[in-house]
Amino acid sequence: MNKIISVFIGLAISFLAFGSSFAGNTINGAGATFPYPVYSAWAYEYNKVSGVKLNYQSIGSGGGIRQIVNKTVDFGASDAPLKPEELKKNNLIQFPAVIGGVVPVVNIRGIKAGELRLDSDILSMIYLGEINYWDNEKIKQINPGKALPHKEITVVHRSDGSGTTAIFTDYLSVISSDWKEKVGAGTSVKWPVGIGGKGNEGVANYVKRLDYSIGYVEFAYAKQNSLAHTILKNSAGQFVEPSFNSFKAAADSGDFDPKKDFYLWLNNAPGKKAWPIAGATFILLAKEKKGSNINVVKFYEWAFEKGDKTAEELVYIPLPVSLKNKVRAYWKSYNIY
Amino acid sequence: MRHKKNPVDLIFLLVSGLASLSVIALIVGILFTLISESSLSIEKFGLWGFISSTDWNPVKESFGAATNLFGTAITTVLSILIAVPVAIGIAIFVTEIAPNFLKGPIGAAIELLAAIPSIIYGMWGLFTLAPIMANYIEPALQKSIGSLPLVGMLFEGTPMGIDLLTASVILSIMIIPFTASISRDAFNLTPAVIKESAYALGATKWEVVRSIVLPYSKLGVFGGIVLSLGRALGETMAVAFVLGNNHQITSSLFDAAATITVTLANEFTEADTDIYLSSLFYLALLLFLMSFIILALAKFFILKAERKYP
Amino acid sequence: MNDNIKIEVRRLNFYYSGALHVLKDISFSMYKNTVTALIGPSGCGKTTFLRCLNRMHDLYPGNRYEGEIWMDDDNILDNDIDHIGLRSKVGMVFQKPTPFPMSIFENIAFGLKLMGIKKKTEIAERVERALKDAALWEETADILNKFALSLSGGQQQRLCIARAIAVEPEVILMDEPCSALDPIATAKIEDLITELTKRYTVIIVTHNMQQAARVSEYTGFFMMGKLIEFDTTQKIFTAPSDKMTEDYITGRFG
Amino acid sequence: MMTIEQVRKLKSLIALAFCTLAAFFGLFWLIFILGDVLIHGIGALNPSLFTNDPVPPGIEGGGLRNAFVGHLIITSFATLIGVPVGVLGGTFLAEYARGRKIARVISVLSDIMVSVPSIVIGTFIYAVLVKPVGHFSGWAGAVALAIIMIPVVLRTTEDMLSLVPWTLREAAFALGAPYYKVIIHVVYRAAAAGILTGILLSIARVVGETAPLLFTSFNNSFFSANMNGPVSSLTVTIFQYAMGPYSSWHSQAWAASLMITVFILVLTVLGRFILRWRYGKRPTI
Repeated sequence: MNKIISVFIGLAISFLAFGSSFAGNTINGAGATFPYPVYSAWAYEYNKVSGVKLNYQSIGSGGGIRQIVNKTVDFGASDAPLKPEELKKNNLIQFPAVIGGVVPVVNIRGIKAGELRLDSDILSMIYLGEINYWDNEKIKQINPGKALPHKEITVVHRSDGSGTTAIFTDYLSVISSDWKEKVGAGTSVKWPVGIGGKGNEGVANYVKRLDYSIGYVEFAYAKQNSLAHTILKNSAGQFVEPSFNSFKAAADSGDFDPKKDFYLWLNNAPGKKAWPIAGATFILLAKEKKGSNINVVKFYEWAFEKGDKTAEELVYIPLPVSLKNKVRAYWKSYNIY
Repeated sequence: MRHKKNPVDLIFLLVSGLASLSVIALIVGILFTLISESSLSIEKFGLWGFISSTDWNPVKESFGAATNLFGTAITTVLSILIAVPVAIGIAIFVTEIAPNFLKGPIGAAIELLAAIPSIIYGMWGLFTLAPIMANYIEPALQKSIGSLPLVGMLFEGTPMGIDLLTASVILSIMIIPFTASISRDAFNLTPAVIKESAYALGATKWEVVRSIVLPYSKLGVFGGIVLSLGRALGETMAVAFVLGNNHQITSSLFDAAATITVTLANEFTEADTDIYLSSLFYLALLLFLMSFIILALAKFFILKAERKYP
Repeated sequence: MNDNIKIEVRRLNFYYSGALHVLKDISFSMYKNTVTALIGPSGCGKTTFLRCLNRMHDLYPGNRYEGEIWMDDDNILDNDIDHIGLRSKVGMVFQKPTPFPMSIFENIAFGLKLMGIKKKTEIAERVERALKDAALWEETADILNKFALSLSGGQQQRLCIARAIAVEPEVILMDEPCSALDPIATAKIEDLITELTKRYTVIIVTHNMQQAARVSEYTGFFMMGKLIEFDTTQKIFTAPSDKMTEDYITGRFG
Repeated sequence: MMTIEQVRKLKSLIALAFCTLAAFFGLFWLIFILGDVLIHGIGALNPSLFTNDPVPPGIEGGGLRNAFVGHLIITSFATLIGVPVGVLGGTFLAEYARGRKIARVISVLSDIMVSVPSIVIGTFIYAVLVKPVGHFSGWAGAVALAIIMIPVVLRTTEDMLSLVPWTLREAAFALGAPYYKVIIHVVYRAAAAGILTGILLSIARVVGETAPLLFTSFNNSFFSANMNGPVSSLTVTIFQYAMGPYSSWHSQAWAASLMITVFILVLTVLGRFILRWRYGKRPTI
């Protein structure tokens, strides 16, 4: 019995040593699921060249904000920018990392990607529960000749605090006063109808599995999972396809201002080719975590330098060079670059 | 030969005493931590205000537990309604009907069901059960009893498999083995002599079960059911995949809903404001209190049963 | 104190928790290197008395002694007596064999290790001697590492005796040591008891009157918590001075 | 017309048939679920699952080495914390406090704790071990699991020690052993098989837990054995992967489920086997 006890103690000690000896080059980040495909791809490549492990957990933008405010991670990521005063209150700084587009996706038998047209009115009415069937007159009107089934629409939204939701609901609030009044915008809102999927992943998964459903995801999720994306009418009245170019057109319309900590929404951007639901995704750092901030900034500097191709492959828009330089200056002003 | 208390003995006594007191410390610690973490929400919404409000609105920072309590109550009750008859049937089969060479294996197999972790149930529910529910079972239910008045209300809407019904079915599969195992233990408390004397009077097997075994073990079985209720109440992963995470109170079992556990699992790391997080802790506190009370009741019945028929 | 007296009991009263008065005013002496048998009907207090002699009752809360039990120069009922030291001086063999869940060798070595004997050779030596003294050596010499529970009931009981004598106590208490054994095993143990008196003082509780007559020099008859009569075995069995003793021995009750 | 006796017999037959059906209904689910996990899981098993770390969706290959190792570490630490506390606590109840009111109370409270929702434990640990420290950590996960283990181990230990005949202790006392030696050398040995079963079953219980890890050990897409930071676990990874849209994730989730299920079933069967072999009775937990 004594032997057993001593083996037990020995095991405990060796485990303790084991447990603490592996600390080192890890950066822990959490937040938005919107940029998860590109962040994880970057992290994978960055690990190969630098040995640094960037552990990014896509728990939703709300979570990213929460966890960086609580300092439980090295950086938070959010698609919903925080206002300068909120940043100040929580002693945070913020910069954009990449730009992407949110795309409504549908799962209707017989409708392929890019075949269904929608406009802002219809979208908000579907999500308000005012349009319940796919063969609704309004949908038929802008989709002449399409065979739309008389099937009930299954609405899929996010269950978690989400920047994608923030972008999407901000868009709906901008274009529909009804929406603004009844639901509003935010990382999580009180949804009138539908089921909630966890993360962009969860929404994509539900739309994939449920017939006659509609959801909204970052475009990379639609592409990677071959979900049927829709065509949307933009502010110029044009129907546009979600694509690198239409996202870029939206991105180009934005003027990010470092003095406002880059606070900006890109929704309903002007321009004939611009995709109407787009946004930058942001990185949040806690001012007092200077050591880890430098590591995080190193990673994003590498991504700015070497990561554009990867981002484009996944249909994200890399920041324009001018904006990258603004971000670098912003870093410098906090002595972390 | 004069007296000397062995110091090691004293240390062993103290250390083991502390170890066993840790259980009490944990319960008190959990209670206090949850109360203090949810104090913000308690102050803002109060007890009744929180329980009765159906609002779960992070934008307006207005939170209420009613939708979560609704989801928890419906899934729990429904799963118990499905599980209990099956579980009791299993227990009767294993104790009274099965030939001896089958008793062991079947009993063991059903108990193995209880060992499968809940996340496997959840995942299986999403990938395998939900499509079956959506394509076969739910449309069939809708067709057969969906048009009846009142009852029909329960089966309105599109069958999509991600809803209260599917979640309850998975939950019931999860608690069947648990309930069956406790019921079997309760049945086994019936003295063989009493059963034999009933047989000697010419009673059939079913009559013995109904009028001897069941009445004899009803306290224990009831305790087992309440215990299963407590289990179902706190189950997270089995329902998280297939409930649809929608904060609503609905009359249809084909609608998505949210339970306290699912809300915690989905939103806990993501709540961005203090009041949001505090409200989630408040939910956790309610869940802890509810399950504690229910489990204590269950324990009470089981102890009473054991004392009655030792 | 008479040199031949090993244990002297003076006006012993014993109460189980809840003030259940089970031993009433017991006084008598037990002599060195003799076997004293305690007989009496079930529930008469003889086992309770035996367990006073190694303070076994102190394991349970609420039990209370009154009076004195002198063993050599110590009153073992003193509050500051060391139970553990006392028990290593007073060995005990129980009604049913109580082999520990370990090998035959370890069973006997257990007590030796408790005494602080660390040297392997010494332990081995003393284990062998104890087994020989308990007349078990021939049967177990080749299987010392076998699990003790694999022995037969009689062997297990002799193992327990070996375990008790391995630590070289001064007194050995036996609580109906043969009640769970068959006649052949019983005979072996009885022979052993006689052998043991050469070195130890043995006190044995038994239900079996023939056994008491066979093995003991002195006999005490207990009834209703009282010591009715104490004398040489011969006297008790041939000419008891008390009517109750006579009734009991002749089988008229009990 | 049937005689009363025939009616009674028929009734009995029908009722018993329903019970039999119920039993096979239960068995059906077991076979269905296990079969499903087996079919999907075996199809997804490959060596890289154990040797590679995850790669981003879209890139070929990749495995769950980080999650396997992380899970092993978290569970081991949970066992190292939970088992000693549980065994000692059970010892106190069965030995020092035997028959006392405090033993009764703690025993009942432990029974309740066994079934307290594990997600509540997760929120509790987040409040006391994650938020104040400032980061998610493997330690927090291990402690959360340990808290779930303690009452299970404690109750089995108590039950198993109570089965050890009291005379065995007296025999050891009679040799002059102090109580702690009696417990360690005699009582523990006598109850070893039972305690071991309790430990096995408690490991089986926590190894499949997800909810308490969600907010404590969190998740890590890299290999990390640093218990001071987020550590990946199989169950949280299954949750993430199964909820995700990528089919490569789904198959890895099935494979991970298979491994966990097999592990737990082996532990459970082993535990029951030991108990049956040693005591000839079924466990009560």
